[in-house]
Amino acid sequence: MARAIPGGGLVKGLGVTITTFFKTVFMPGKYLATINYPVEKETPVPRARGVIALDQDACTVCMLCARQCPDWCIYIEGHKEELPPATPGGRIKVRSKLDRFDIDYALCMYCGICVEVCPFDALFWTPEYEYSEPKMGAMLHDMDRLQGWLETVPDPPGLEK
Amino acid sequence: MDAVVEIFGNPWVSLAGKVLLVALIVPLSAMVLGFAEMKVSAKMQSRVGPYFAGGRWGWAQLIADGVKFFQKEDIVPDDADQPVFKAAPIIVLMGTVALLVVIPFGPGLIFQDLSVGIFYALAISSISTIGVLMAGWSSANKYSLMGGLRAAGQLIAYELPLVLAVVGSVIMAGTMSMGGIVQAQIDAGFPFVVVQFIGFGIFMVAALAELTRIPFDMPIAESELVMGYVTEYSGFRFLFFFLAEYANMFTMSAIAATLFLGGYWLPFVPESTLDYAGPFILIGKVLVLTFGMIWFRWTFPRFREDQLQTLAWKWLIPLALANIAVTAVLKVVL
Amino acid sequence: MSIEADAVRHLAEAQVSVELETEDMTLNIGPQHPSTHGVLRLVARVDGERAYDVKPVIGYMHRGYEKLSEVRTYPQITALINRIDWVSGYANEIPFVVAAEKLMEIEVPERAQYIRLILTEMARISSHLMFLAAYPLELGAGTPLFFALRERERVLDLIEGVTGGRFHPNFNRIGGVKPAAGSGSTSRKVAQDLPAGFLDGTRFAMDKVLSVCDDIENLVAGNEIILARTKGIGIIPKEIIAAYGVSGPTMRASGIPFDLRKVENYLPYDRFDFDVPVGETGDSWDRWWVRFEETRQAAMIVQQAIDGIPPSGPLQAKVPKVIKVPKGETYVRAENPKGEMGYYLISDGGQGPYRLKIRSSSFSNISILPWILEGALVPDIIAIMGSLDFVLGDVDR
Amino acid sequence: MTSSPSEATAHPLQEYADSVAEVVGGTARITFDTIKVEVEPKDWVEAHTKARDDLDLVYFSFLSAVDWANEVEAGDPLSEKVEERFEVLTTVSDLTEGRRVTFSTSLDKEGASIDSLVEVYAGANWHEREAAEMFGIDFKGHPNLIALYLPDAFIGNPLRKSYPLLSREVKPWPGTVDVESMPEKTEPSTENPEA
Repeated sequence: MARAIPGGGLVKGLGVTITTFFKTVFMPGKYLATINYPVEKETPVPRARGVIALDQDACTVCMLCARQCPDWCIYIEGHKEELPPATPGGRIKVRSKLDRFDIDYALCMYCGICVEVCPFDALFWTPEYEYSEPKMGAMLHDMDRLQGWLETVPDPPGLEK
Repeated sequence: MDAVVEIFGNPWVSLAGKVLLVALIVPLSAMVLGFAEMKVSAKMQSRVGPYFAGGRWGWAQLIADGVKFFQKEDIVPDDADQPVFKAAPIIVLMGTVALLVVIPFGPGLIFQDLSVGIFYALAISSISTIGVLMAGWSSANKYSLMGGLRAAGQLIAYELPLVLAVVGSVIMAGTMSMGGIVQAQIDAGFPFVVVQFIGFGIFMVAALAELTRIPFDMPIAESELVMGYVTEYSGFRFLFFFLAEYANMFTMSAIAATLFLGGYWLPFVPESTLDYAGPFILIGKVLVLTFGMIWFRWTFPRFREDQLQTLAWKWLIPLALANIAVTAVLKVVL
Repeated sequence: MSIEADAVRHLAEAQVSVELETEDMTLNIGPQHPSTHGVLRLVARVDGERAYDVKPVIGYMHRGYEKLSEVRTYPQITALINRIDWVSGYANEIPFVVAAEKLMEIEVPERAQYIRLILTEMARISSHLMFLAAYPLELGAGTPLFFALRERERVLDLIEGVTGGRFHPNFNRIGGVKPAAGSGSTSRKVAQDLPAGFLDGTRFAMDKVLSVCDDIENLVAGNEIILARTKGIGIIPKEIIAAYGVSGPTMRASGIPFDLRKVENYLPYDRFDFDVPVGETGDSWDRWWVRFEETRQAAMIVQQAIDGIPPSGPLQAKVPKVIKVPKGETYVRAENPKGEMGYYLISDGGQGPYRLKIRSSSFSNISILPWILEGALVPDIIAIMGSLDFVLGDVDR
Repeated sequence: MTSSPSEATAHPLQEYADSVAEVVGGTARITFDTIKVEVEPKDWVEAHTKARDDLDLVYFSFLSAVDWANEVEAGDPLSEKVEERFEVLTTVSDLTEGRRVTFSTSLDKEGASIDSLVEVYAGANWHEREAAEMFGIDFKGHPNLIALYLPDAFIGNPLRKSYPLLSREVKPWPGTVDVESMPEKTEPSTENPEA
């Protein structure tokens, strides 16, 4: 960093900005770093932890997720019900039915522990992110809303060889 | 055409027209330059810049901003010195408006060609200093006070190089009338910057300091003083400061263009067309100069207050004095 | 030591002889101020533009992580602690999991170690780029901010692609890295190995980081105004550095060639070839330059690690499903982007620690503020504070 | 407290640990690659001065404390009874080879107080303020022992084990199994023991 000419550093700096200016003006495709957000959207990576989707049919109300949640933001209620036997005269099956499955996203810290501990593959991450609300209370997603996220669950990415 | 001339020949109509024009140029130039600043800085930083308001390119961004400012609550702090606080933005804007009066947009296209035009311009431009100091003092905010004091120190320090830088051109033209200086350049056949490049450089540096733009934006210095003397302003009073800043950019560039770059005249453009082409030529030059200012702003960091004073007193003023001496000697000799 | 400090302070005070009758003013900088990096508050007595008796007031972001970790299990704590220094979230997790692994006496598989190292260095790059972005902004230059953030975005995207989180990866597990998303046994169980295209994407991003370093060098390093603002401003002598426990790039800027990556073996840094940049005088400029140079070195480490990563292998050592850490205590520290980050972990054999002392770098780094800001000009306060590169989450914990 | 099994075959740090203990006058042991030197409270400042001057451990890493308590309000209790005390910990290190030593001393809970290290390591200032407000330990000779994090009106010492974590008290644990059993059968709901 020898100071050859006084002001040389300033001129160098001006060179950097003007080069970027022309690059961005004439080759926006290559050099533009931002996008027109509500018009264009970036696609998040498949693993992105955006929002949690719930598969109600897979859930067995085992409460593992609610217990492991560090923030205590999952609320689950359920009841037991009898299923008619699959074959006539067969055994009556008893299974747990979900009554309530709420995730309070105002509390959630997106750690992913619930998804990880679920032994029945009822919870999934999806990269959806546009669910901000003007009111804090509306951040509590009920089981139907969580079920709705299920169709946005992407296929897992391929792995590096 | 004759009818138009006749209507504008009426002194009252012409006065009303002039007032209207000045009142239009201030917000218009502020809007154009403010928008240019947003877009140019965005491109220098590989960003899109404003794009939403008005659909294409976000051209209505500044209009939307203006509307927003008017909708905002006009907050005056309880402890503020109320009349001074309220008057400050108006005084700052007033200086800007008054400056426009002496800028020649074409041969004869000048609101008032004073015989001491450039003297008047430099004197009026100091008025905004008072407004800034008033704003800083009356806000009852320590950051505003520091910003106001910095502004006062800086604007006074840079008044001198600004005046001295101009003297070279005035000596060459032999007149202080703005129109006369342009005419002198037309007669000489070259813009004065060819000889007065030192004066031009000093003028631009001092103008940046007068405008409190980076690298001399210590009075505002948002990372140090939050927003300096405008910290406590909101709504349309803030808008006045905003308008003044960008309109000042326009007038300062216009003065520089007039004094050093030949004003409304361009070599090889026939003089007969200057009546119509003049304003466009001047505005073109202004745009080039303001682009430079924007370019500087988005490349450089800011000085420290004491470094700025050093620059003014140890470098710019001696340099300007030397420039005057050389110009004067050459004028006599040649 | 503190007598010397006092002497220097009085010397600085003596240089300004107050001849005019002036009145001191108490200036309250923060907690909401554009360049206090969050919610730091400084109460200073200013005489004109010169500040004396600067008292930092912290605690506006105190979240009590040490208490919270006493009621949490080990997997829950990793999710918590990457919020300490959120600019380099991933790097915070490393010393903690290494401490737990030490108590459990687990050997981490090679590939997991490499992934940890790559992501840690990426976190370092993202943190340093944040500094390279923010520091010129505090001095008034807006453009380097966007240049640095542009490339940081690429790095964050890569981190997100692997871990799912840009800032809070929560990707480390005791015994390795996160092996799978979902512990379900059905077909939708997803391995969390590196996603396809990661290695190429990383190579590209590192080239970009190195090239933006050149841009920043042209834009900032030669700039006379920046040099005038930072050279000789905020000099920290070596003795002060050691006594206050200032660590990381701030320490190295003062001429102490001490890098925990070279002396502690928490990750296999000994396999890579990298330099530890060291400053000369310990002024703000040296702190800028050390971080700038470290960014380049980190990019080179990532490039070497990408080439040397074992092609396949397990991501996690064998650990029980419910993690219980045996009784014992240990201190593990690591070279985080901001300095020494350490955890003193005391376990009682349960699912969570009995006590977890979090030694964060910014806390010690800014405890030097009252000393260093004595007699500084208000613009220099900003220049010095910015050069210390702290994050309030890391200070308050 | 278990120690690393590698200790049986002379830990590589053992020699250094013994030399440290000899200089500062305490007992050294190695717990999982961490040298821990226990000193008497009265030797606290002297031990650190010696460590700084004679052993070149100039770099002050941290100071903190541990509340060894048999009854806890937050978190899991200890598996076996311990002597009720505060343990004050510091870690210091050199700046060449990365050797680090953790000093430890035990204080009675009643009126816990110890000499301040500020004169030895200036950086201990904030760490002692933190320990003072979090544990209620008095650091004698500290120049400015006021609250660092907590608001002025705060009552209590949050990191003591007797201090409850309110966020876990005001809200019921949502992990309680809340599955209604079949009406005709009486099936006790399985309460989680942790709750």
